[in-house]
Amino acid sequence: SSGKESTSTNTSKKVSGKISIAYLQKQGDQQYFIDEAQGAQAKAKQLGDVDVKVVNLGNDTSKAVSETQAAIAQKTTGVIIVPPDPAVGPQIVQTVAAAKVALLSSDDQICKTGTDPSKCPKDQLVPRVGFSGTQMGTQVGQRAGEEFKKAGWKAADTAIIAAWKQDVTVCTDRVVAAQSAFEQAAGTKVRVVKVGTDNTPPDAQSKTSAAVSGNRSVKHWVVWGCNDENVSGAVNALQNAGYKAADIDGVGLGAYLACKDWGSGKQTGMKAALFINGYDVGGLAVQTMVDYLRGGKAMPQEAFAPTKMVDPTNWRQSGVKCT
Amino acid sequence: MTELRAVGIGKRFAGVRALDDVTLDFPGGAVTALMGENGAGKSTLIKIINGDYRPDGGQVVLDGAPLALHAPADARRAGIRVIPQEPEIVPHVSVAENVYIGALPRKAGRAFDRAGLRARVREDLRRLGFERVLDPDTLGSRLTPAQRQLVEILRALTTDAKVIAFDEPTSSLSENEVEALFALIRRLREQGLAVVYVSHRMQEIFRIADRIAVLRDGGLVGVRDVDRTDEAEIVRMMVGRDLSDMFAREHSATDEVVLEVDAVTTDDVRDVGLTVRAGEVVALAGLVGAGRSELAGAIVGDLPIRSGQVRVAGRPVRLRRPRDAVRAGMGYAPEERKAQALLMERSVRDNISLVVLDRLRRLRFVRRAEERRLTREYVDRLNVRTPDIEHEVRKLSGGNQQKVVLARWLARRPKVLILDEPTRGIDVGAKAEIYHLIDDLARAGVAILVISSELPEVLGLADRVVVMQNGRVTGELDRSQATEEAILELAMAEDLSTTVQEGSA
Amino acid sequence: MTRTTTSREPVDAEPKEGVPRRILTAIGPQNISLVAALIVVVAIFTFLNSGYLTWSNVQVIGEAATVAGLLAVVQTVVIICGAMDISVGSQAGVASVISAMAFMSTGHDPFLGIAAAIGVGIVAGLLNGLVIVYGRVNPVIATLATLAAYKGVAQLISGGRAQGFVLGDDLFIFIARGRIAGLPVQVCILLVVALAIHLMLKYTDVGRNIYAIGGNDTAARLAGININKYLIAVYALAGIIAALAGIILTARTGSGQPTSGSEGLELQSITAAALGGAALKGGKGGVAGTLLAVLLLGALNNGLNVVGVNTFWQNVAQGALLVIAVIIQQRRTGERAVGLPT
Amino acid sequence: MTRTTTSREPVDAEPKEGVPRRILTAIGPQNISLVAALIVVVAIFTFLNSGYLTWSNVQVIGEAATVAGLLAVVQTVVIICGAMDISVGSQAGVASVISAMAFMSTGHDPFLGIAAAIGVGIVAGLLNGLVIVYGRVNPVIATLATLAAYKGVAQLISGGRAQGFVLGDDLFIFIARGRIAGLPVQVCILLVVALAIHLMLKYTDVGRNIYAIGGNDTAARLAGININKYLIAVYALAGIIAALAGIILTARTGSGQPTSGSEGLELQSITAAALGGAALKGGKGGVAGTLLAVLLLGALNNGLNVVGVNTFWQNVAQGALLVIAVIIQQRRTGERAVGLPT
Ligand SMILES: Nc1ncnc2c1ncn2[C@@H]1O[C@H](COP(=O)(O)OP(=O)(O)OP(=O)(O)O)[C@@H](O)[C@H]1O
Ligand SMILES: Nc1ncnc2c1ncn2[C@@H]1O[C@H](COP(=O)(O)OP(=O)(O)OP(=O)(O)O)[C@@H](O)[C@H]1O
Ligand SMILES: [Mg+2]
Ligand SMILES: [Mg+2]
Repeated sequence: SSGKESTSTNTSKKVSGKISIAYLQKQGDQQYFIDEAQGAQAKAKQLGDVDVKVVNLGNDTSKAVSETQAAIAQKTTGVIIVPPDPAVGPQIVQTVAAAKVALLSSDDQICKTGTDPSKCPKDQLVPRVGFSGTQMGTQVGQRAGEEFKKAGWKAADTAIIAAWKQDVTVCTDRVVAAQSAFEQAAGTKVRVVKVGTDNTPPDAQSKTSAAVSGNRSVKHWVVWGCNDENVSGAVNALQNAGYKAADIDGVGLGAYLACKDWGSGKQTGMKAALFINGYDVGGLAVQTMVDYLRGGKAMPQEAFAPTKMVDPTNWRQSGVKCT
Repeated sequence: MTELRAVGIGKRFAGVRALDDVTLDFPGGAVTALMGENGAGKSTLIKIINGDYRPDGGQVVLDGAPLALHAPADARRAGIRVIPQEPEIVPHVSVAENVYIGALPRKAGRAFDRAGLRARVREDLRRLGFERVLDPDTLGSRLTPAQRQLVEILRALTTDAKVIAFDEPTSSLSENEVEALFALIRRLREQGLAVVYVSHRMQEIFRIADRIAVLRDGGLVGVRDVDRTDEAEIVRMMVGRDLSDMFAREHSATDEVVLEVDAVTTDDVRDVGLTVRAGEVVALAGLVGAGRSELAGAIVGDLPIRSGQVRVAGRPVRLRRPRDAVRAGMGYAPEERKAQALLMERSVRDNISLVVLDRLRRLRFVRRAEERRLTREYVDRLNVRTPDIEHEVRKLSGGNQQKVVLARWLARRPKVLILDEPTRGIDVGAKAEIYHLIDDLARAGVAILVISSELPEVLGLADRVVVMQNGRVTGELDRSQATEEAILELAMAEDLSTTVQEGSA
Repeated sequence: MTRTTTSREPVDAEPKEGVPRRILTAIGPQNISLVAALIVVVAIFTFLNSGYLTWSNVQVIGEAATVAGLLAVVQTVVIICGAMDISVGSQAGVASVISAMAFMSTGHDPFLGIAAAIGVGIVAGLLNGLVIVYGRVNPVIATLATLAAYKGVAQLISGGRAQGFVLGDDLFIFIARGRIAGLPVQVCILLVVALAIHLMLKYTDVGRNIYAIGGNDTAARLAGININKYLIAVYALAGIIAALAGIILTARTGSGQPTSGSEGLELQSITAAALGGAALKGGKGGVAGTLLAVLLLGALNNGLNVVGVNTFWQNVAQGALLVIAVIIQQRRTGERAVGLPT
Repeated sequence: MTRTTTSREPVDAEPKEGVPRRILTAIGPQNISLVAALIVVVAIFTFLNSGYLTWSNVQVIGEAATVAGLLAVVQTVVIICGAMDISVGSQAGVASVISAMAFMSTGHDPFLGIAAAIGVGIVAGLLNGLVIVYGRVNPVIATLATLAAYKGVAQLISGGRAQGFVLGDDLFIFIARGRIAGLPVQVCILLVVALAIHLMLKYTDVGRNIYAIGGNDTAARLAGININKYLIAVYALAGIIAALAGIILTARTGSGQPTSGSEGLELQSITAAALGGAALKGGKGGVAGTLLAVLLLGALNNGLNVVGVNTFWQNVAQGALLVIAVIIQQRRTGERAVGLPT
């Protein structure tokens, strides 16, 4: 065959009996996604007669395709995917459509007809549950800007460290959004030092250390990044380089590492972190999928789990779990 | 007729001048023997002819035209074939492919003609009378040293050559194979090829060569026609002095039995028993594949013994690994120095002190000064030709490498010394030195077992000769009874009915 | 580099030749145990989940293994030479990006996209070979360096983002989802490449010379084989096949991927080649064994997901099963346990 | 120097032993070019940014290189044996998690945490050694397998999450940020370990035997060295040092990291060892060269970030500089360009 069989879009026929869902996650060994997987499985248990299989895709788009195919071969009724890269979206959509399996994206958005969700017509977007990368970045940038203002630093002797894995597009989105939000909130432009990392704390730490060496004249630092790993590593580096906690304005993303600093009760440059609850997202995704399959309830175009900016004063009340 | 000329060849390596302005012709239809002490530059000259080394000065001229030799491929194209001193075997392919390496027969396109190749190699083997010692389908990694050398020799036949150079082709061959090889060389000579032949075995040279060229210290001493010279003159040219009393050994055996091998059976050796007394030299003779090396490997714990026992000084030794044998007081110089004994990229010092480190150490730290002293002592005693003891072993000539192996075990001063082909590739002068050393050791009460394929050596050295064939001991000869004929008879006991020497006709 | 071939391996008796023995030798004892391991793996997963041994799942296994399989096959050739190519994954990444970008910029011409990718693959491979042979850089170091460099190149030309969109094109769709006689096109490509390389290795003098070079390069050199030419050509071949893998990657994911999808492929390809019997010192190995190893690893991977084993256990299970498979394989040869195994 | 009794003088340039010459030989020609490369790198980056050659940045370089440096040093020993340990990174991950968890569960006793980590390191290393020697599994395959398996173990015991928080403890803070005579504690640990291993390799019979095993294992065996014991011990040593690296990782990041921070260390350690002059076929290499290579790579890495080069260019630059460094090094030896370089 030529592979071009017509791919009619989802027909919603109700499923009775057992529902099996494949939850395909990028970076499945990261803490956030581990939480998400647990949330999904807990929800499945709660709903009953639902089976969730979690698969780690790493950063591999090709694996995303084969695991989707494998899920279909296993007669899975629904696929929830956190794509390693939104560009693989159309391929996933077409693969799933050919088999008439329901599809929901989680965390990152995908488009049915193009590789870039941000340029996608609204009706071509696959239903999604999660957080908006841009929105998260905006919140982080805003809080950082507020802290900057509150500290009363001057733009001239301040610089921003933006640490992220530069070939992960969803990371880039967050960091870019943070910058414009910061400029809005702070009312001024501050120089950005971009630090390319592999999204792990040790790498963020050593790369930031080096970047700091190249910018010794800076007195105050604002820090953000793609996730808590980056921010925590960078803040650690600054503290090791002799900067006082008061001269660091770090805003994390995830809060699962920031909370460790806060838990120790010491002064830290980690001023706040956006708490995103993977557990809730996982549960919500499964719920949405099951509602659709069981009751034919259309999946909402976008469903956002709540995010909350937390800091040393309120993180415990907000439900941040710290290992 | 072909003529190969080396004109004004010079070659130096860091610290050593290997060849100095050597001009020499190798006429077609004649066998030119190249002789000289270890490190005289014979292999270097041959490697230059082969395009393997580039000379610092001079030229190689074939039939009047100078050759541009940048790689062995160029020499090959010009019709020069070299059988190197160390056989180079490809381990995971068959003997047949090893023989025709680089010139595999092809069918249409680039398809490789496996059946044709096998037929050709079988035919070659039959023609040379090697079919009983070499199977074309065996893998290279499973060959014994002798078989490896035969493969190298067979390679000489694969191309239409004008010049063939053999660098010590017989160093691990025994009489049968040597005969066949000589038949081959005579045939090549009749075809008008120029044959270059390097060997340290004096009798061989006088049997096969037409002319003898002698190198010393990288320079050409002279060229003699075989008919108009004798061994004494050649030796004088080689070493610059007369050598006498080569094989003069006095009986020094005592009654104290040191090594007892009792009904040992391994995978290739059946029910072998022998004893060696303190101060005695026992030679183990036999043809290629007789199982002598196998037996030695078993005695030193490197190959599993299926039944039987080995005792040293009356005490049974539990042989699980060579370490047990070393601990029990045995020393073993294996036959293949490069593969089995030497750390090619380490210094002479490292190589010699390897087995005495446990005596040289204090709190596990090696006493360096003592180590250097000991190494120097043995380098001097064995006359190892090296610029200094930190020189890498791979840069030494073949014979000097062999001396390093011997030095290692002499330094350990074992009760039992097992030497497998100890003079392989060693020049006459050094050979005499080694015989003296063996004699000295025996006198000092060491029990020595020598495995050798060179009959004069066996006869000269041994108090007793044990002959093996096909994994069994076929006889034992006392010094007084031992003659070449007697040994060969025992070595071929089972073969006598069948004729072996078709190739020598 | 002169290799000393150890003369007397402490090996036990030469196997006796009989008819069943002959068949065994034809498949090769190494491969037999891979087949056995494969059977065991399939049996276990089929028992645990009936959806495992279905034709559709077998196709999925095949398709998932194609990219790694192509690289493993060509890695086998490189390893037989006694070298290694760690940059194959990055080369595939560059080719993937180039194929998509060339496709887009030539007004959606798939052939030009593919040709451009292959051209780039040849250049990358040649560069590896030249650096190694004439720069005298150890193959591992050299290709580790180009692993980083080519990855950087892929990221630079793509800005780190997936490029283009090829799933509007019939040829790419055909590669991604087509079937030939019921077999996925990707798998067909893998089989064709594997067969071609197998034939080259076993039945042409080129292949035999490659074994000779890897087995003993001094012997090969003295025999007049132009080692340098062979090595550079083999690296160029690796570049071509890596480019092919990159093109398949583009078709599978729908766009040119600079890094995603091609990271970690170097270790996978080396693992498969080594598990399939290629000796890392060179001179030994074959396409059949490598393909079996690819299949075994693919079946294992897929099975663990089908059965729903958690990622962390998957790592443990994969490692443990790999070791057990090799131990069983080695035990059968009855080699004595002294020193490093080959 | 020994003079043979025969007439011939060793002609020509036996290098005259002068003081500069002595120093040169002591560093070794291989290392000389690393030093030269280092000087060039430092000069370039100092020119580009004055913050580069400051004491504080030098300390940063040292600290950033410590974990990889420890693994590279012990990898050198493994490589000298002719083997390889690809699982070092995973072992460090397991040790990191264990150190933090043991620390937490023993009521914040740092010594128990460290002891537990080292204990686990020994076990992991021994397991590697046993699988290789008695399971007859090729070292690369075996440690590739345990790379996956140990990673899985680290993830399983930690649930994939960073564990504990150790930066409330004085000892861990000391490791993370302390100074001894102005030198970061981490760097001191690296130097002590490197010195100990250097002494072992060069001045004890153990070290000499290790070189012998890697140089020619048949010769070593026949010389009465218990190869198996040595190999297993070397893998155990690798486990211990990897555990030490894991503990430092814990101190640096403040919590036990199952995978993050330890991935990719295997390639880094092999690269450094090979660049430092260790031959992958065994028998050659040394701690000094490896440390220089670690420093060179660290200085390069740091410099690219100090100057603010974007990640993509960093990959290209790293690859290119690595190749250039080795080419220069090799050109100096004047080896003829035939076949594979060692
Ligand atoms: N690659 C090398 N590097 C340094 N020195 C070398 C090298 N090859 C040979 N030599 C030196 O050149 C000299 C001549 O060596 P060559 O191998 O030609 O001797 P030979 O006459 O063949 O001796 P033998 O009878 O022992 O084989 C020796 O002193 C040797 O140490
Ligand atoms: N690695 C091996 N694999 C298979 N067979 C072997 C191996 N090594 C030796 N053999 C066989 O063992 C037998 C005895 O060989 P061994 O080397 O002991 O003979 P030898 O008398 O020392 O003769 P040589 O002069 O060839 O060394 C031969 O038949 C040989 O084919
Ligand atoms: Mg010689
Ligand atoms: Mg023998």
